[in-house]
Amino acid sequence: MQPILAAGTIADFFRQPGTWYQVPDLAATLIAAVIHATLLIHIFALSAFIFIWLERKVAGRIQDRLGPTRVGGKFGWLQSLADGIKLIQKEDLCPSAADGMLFRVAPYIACAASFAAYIVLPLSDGWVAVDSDIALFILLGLLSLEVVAIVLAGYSSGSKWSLFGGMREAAQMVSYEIPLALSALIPIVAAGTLNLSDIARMQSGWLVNWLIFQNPFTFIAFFVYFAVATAECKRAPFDLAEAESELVGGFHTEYSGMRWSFFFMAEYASMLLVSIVASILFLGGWNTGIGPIDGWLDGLRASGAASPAGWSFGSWFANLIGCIITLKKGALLVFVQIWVRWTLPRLRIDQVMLTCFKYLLPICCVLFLGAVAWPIVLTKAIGRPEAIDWKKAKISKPLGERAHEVRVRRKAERAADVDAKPATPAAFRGEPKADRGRVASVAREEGAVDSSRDVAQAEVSR
Amino acid sequence: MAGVDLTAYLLVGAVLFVCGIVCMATKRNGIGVLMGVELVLNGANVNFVAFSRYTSLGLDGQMMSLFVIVLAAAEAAIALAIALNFYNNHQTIDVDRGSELQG
Amino acid sequence: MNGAALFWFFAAVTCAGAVAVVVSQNVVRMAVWLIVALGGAAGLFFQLSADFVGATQLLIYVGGTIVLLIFGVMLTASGPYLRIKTSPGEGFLAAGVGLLFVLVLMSTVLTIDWNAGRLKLAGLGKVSADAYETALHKEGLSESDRTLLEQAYQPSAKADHAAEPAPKSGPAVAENPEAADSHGSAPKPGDVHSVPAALAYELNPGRRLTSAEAARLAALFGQEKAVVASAMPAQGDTIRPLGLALAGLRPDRDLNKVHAKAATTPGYLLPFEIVSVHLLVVLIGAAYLARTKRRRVEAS
Amino acid sequence: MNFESILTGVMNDASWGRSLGLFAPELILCVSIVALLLLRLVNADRWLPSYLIPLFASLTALGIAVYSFFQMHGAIEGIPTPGTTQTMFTGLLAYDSLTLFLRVFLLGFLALVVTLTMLSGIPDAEDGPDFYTLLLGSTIGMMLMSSANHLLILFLGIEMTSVPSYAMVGFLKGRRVSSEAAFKYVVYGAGAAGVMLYGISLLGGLTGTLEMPVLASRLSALLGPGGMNDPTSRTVALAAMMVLVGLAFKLSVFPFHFWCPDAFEGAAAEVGGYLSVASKGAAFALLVRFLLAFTGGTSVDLTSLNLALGVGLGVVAAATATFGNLAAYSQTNVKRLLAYSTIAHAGYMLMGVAAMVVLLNGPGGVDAAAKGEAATCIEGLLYYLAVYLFMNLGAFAIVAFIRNEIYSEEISDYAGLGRQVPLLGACMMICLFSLIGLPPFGGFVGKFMIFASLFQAGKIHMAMWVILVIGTLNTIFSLFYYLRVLKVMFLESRPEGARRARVSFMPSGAFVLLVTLPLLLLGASPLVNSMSDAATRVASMLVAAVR
Repeated sequence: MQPILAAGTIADFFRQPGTWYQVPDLAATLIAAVIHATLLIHIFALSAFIFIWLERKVAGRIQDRLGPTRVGGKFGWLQSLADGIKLIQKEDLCPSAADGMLFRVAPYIACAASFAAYIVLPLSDGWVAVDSDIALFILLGLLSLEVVAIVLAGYSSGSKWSLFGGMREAAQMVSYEIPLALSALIPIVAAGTLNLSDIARMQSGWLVNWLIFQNPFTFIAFFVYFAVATAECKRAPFDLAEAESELVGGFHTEYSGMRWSFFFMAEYASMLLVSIVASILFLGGWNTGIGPIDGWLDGLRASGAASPAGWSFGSWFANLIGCIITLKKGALLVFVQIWVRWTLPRLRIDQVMLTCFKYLLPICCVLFLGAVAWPIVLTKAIGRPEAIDWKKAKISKPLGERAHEVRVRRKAERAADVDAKPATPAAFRGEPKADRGRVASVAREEGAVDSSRDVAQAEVSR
Repeated sequence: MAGVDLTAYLLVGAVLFVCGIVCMATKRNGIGVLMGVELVLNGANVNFVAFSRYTSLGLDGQMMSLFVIVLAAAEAAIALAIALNFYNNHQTIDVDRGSELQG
Repeated sequence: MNGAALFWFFAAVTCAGAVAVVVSQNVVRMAVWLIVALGGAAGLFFQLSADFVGATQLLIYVGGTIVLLIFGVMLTASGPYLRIKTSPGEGFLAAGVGLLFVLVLMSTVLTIDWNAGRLKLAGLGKVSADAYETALHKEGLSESDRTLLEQAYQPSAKADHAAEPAPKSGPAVAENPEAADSHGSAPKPGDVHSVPAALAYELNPGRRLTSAEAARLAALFGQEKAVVASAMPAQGDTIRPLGLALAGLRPDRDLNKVHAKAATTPGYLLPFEIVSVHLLVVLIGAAYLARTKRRRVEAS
Repeated sequence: MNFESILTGVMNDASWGRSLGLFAPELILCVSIVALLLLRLVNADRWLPSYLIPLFASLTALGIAVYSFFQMHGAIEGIPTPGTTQTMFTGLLAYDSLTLFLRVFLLGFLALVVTLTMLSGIPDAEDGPDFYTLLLGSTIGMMLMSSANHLLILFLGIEMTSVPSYAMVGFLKGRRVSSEAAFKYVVYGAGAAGVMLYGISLLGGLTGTLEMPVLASRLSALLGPGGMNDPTSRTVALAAMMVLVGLAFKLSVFPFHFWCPDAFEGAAAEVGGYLSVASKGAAFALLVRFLLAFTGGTSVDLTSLNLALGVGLGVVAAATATFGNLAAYSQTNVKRLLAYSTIAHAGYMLMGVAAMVVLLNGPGGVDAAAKGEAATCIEGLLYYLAVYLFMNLGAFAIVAFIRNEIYSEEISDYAGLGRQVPLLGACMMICLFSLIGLPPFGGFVGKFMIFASLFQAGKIHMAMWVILVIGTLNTIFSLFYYLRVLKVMFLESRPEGARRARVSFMPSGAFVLLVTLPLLLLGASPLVNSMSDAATRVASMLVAAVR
């Protein structure tokens, strides 16, 4: 399936020769980039909008209060909007002791870092800005840039509270990156790819296909990942950087107005980000976990891919549902993070580091070794790499088989992509899109398709 | 990629290299000098990756740059530890300020 | 076109960051500009379809090493904002040194005709008259190809290389694995010397070749593969090739050749493993230097 | 051919017989590093002296290295054949006689240094594991350097050697001079490594390969007849120069020597002794390998470039020796004096390398005669290295033992020590005489070999004769400052109230004697012949591989 929202496709649309909306190459790329950024910014900003409200509401309920009730109806729906308007109105202060330029630029770096990570995040099958083979790696890399902003904010504020917060944050985030990457690696060991879309595709089918249920190690890894991700987003109980009871507000003590709120948007956005990643890595991504429904949705998507235009309303609808499911799963995990925040007390900084290096890191290493050894040991012992024979139980297929299907499909897509590259995509020339049809048919065959040449041969022999 | 060829990338690498050398030569702050080193290493890395794309160096170039990134991180770790040690003993990080060893 | 625009954007960011690092007087700002420069370099890596290297640069360099440097700055800053004052004299000196280096690099690296170099490595730096004529009079040769051939090559002016011992030049060409394995209409090692020196053709140093022209020339002589040896996937996706290269399999070269010459295709498993030992040693060393000296119990 | 068979082929290459087994000494060191770390996990460092593991590891590895050295040289009698050069790990490392020679050299030296630190007690019981981890890590890097067959290993080896040694220089972290020395060392060292890497990138890009054995042939194919008007030639020269800058830094050669006195004065004498010998040896092996990789191409342009390179190296060597000796004259600190003497000796050894390059790139091409003469140069270099190991380590060991007694390293404080501790005084005298290059000691033989090869090289390029003269003058000049130390030690009397030095024979005196005796043996005994024989074999095998 061609990524329908991928920048390449929109850019190609505007590049078609002989149409009234044809624009130069560069402009087409820019337009596509703007469209994508706009779409993503909505997720980015709206999530913050909703989660801030949710946070207040949940906090209220946990503390036996009502939380916001007035603005925008019964549940205070628009409380975040009111907050936002208030923050915009506030004076933009910059302390005289601060390093002005760095002080001003730090919130933007924080925002940009966590926003940039959304580039490679698939929300549904093909709904991804950049469908990279190393999506998870890039995502972790971009996420790690946020720490720079925090450190700069802490340093440039010219206040000791901020400096303390910044230093703590740097130590904490850099340390927690290691178990974060390791625990994310455990489902990767099972799946054999870093491509997030492929990982999610592999989990289509019944609930048992989700990677969290793949083996005991991925099951534990999910909880480790969740804990580490919470720390990486500097959320309670790991929110040492802002610890308001000891550091006043940590790195953002001196900030006010919109700049202050940028830090929060970045925080909530990365909360959602790590939650969606968790849902893709462990919880099936955009798949429902109910075999027939997933099969039906996959069929709809495939039919769209097979159609001449490369997409159909059916496939779009299936993807919309997928997108909603992904976001729901992410939101659920964010809710748990909020819940944890208002339940658990904050750790001390030494306890935070102790947790990381003495517990989480060894646990991750053991899990990693276990995840590698598990299929090998099982194959030696019972002759198949999985504990339960899903095929015999007629529920599902083993992961290896699913991974192979996904790989075959991806290869066929690539081959079609290479074939279609020199000319303008057929979809916009109004010709029957042979490539796409072929892709679907080849993918259905699950044959050993090895290169573009083989795809072509398969086509000829038919 | 019309108009952009190997030379353009090498130019960027050269700029990074020259800036790094000048940085190393002029900064007296030890950590500033280390930043110059990072620039030089990156100049070489840009070269490597560009060569890996445009010449028969192939993947060797990318491999090399990966190792360089890792080695640079190791070097920075030791350098920082030594700089902290120096600061603890001298209360400064100025390379020229250390004047007990001369002759 | 897009590639070019993005390249110039990233190149400008990188260079501006690098220059700002040099000019900056405040250490923390230097670090920020360094982040800009290295981030721009990561963008260039993505442009070069080395996505894994780019992501590594972001994760380890920008997110790790620089944070470490900033950390160091913060721990060692004596004043609130450490400023390094450079005297004008030093500034001029630095500018002079920089200019000198730029001039050196301008006269060497940046003036090389890299595409001609690739042709030379493929054994096409000097072709026999036979091969040249065959290529020139090939059927269906387009006008542009003919002009290219005529402009890129000139009759060899130097006669003295005939005096060179003949068997020596042979291995030099045959050494090149890409050139040695293609038995097309390529110049056989002996060809160069079997004809009188004046009848060989060599690359015209006055004519700089573009990548496309070099590839075209190689194709005309039947050695396309040698020049376009680096078959990097255009869209990145270098993780599998890199993983294979770790073991010594080189998908960017011809797979069938790998096995026969296993000893000459470097795999990177050893450096990968040995670097881990190095990192262990370095971490122990850094931890030793950074912690305060433990006092013995007896001493207190 | 399918994927699986290719994979099997690649995996076979890393198998025990082809690579891992040959790599056993390095593996032993790696394992001992991990063991040092794990023992701390179970608190074994409380009761187990930390030097035991490195000592055991280095002796075991030394045993293996010596065995394989004799195995390789026992197998071939007379003139070695070029085919005997082998590579490990898909061609990344060379497994030839030079690798084995340097292994024996480095591991033997490591064992001696570990013994020295055990006796002088410079890392105390608390810091022992840290110190030995750094020492072993650095040695692994040196062994990689000495067997590098690929530009990545060249860079990796240098980094693996330098980075732990930065930390070792700063190991006495409470001392101001120590931290200052380490800081300067790391800043300059990192810069040199960066410049070298840029040079490597240019070389790799030009030739399309990072494998050193094919560099020469690729460059021959690449270089035109334009000489320095051709930008490619200029770039090759620039790249080679940048790589040589990195190596020159490790060798503390003249314009890049400035870190050396500071680092040696700030570091403990044991660390100074280690760095001065081991890193020199490995760096010279690497330098020889790198320069040999450049030699043997067919292009006239490359040959003239190499010739210029050789003469340039000779000039730098002469400048280094002169500078080292001149600067040593005014020193008051023994370690600093020895540091400048180290610089001067690097100059002498570099003269041998320069002579080799000149001889291999003469007008006659690389024929058998040129190879024979070049082999003599390498032989001289190796002999010199072997002698240098003992004389320098001896001197530094004596400095360390005396420091433990009188708490000083100033020359003036050494007054009368020669009579107070006659054993150390006598050994110091032998070491210093050998460093000067006086006849009955090993230093003379090594220096003589190098000067002889310089004389041969002079027949190809006159400049080498000038360098020979400068070298001889330097030897005479160095007499003065070495003798000054001896004069203070023996002719002046110990001042009233000065700390009395008591060095017992066991074990310190015995160790010093153990290190000093080989100087006599290598200077005037049948051992000279067998040593020179071994060096000849190594050298001729190495040179025979040049095409």
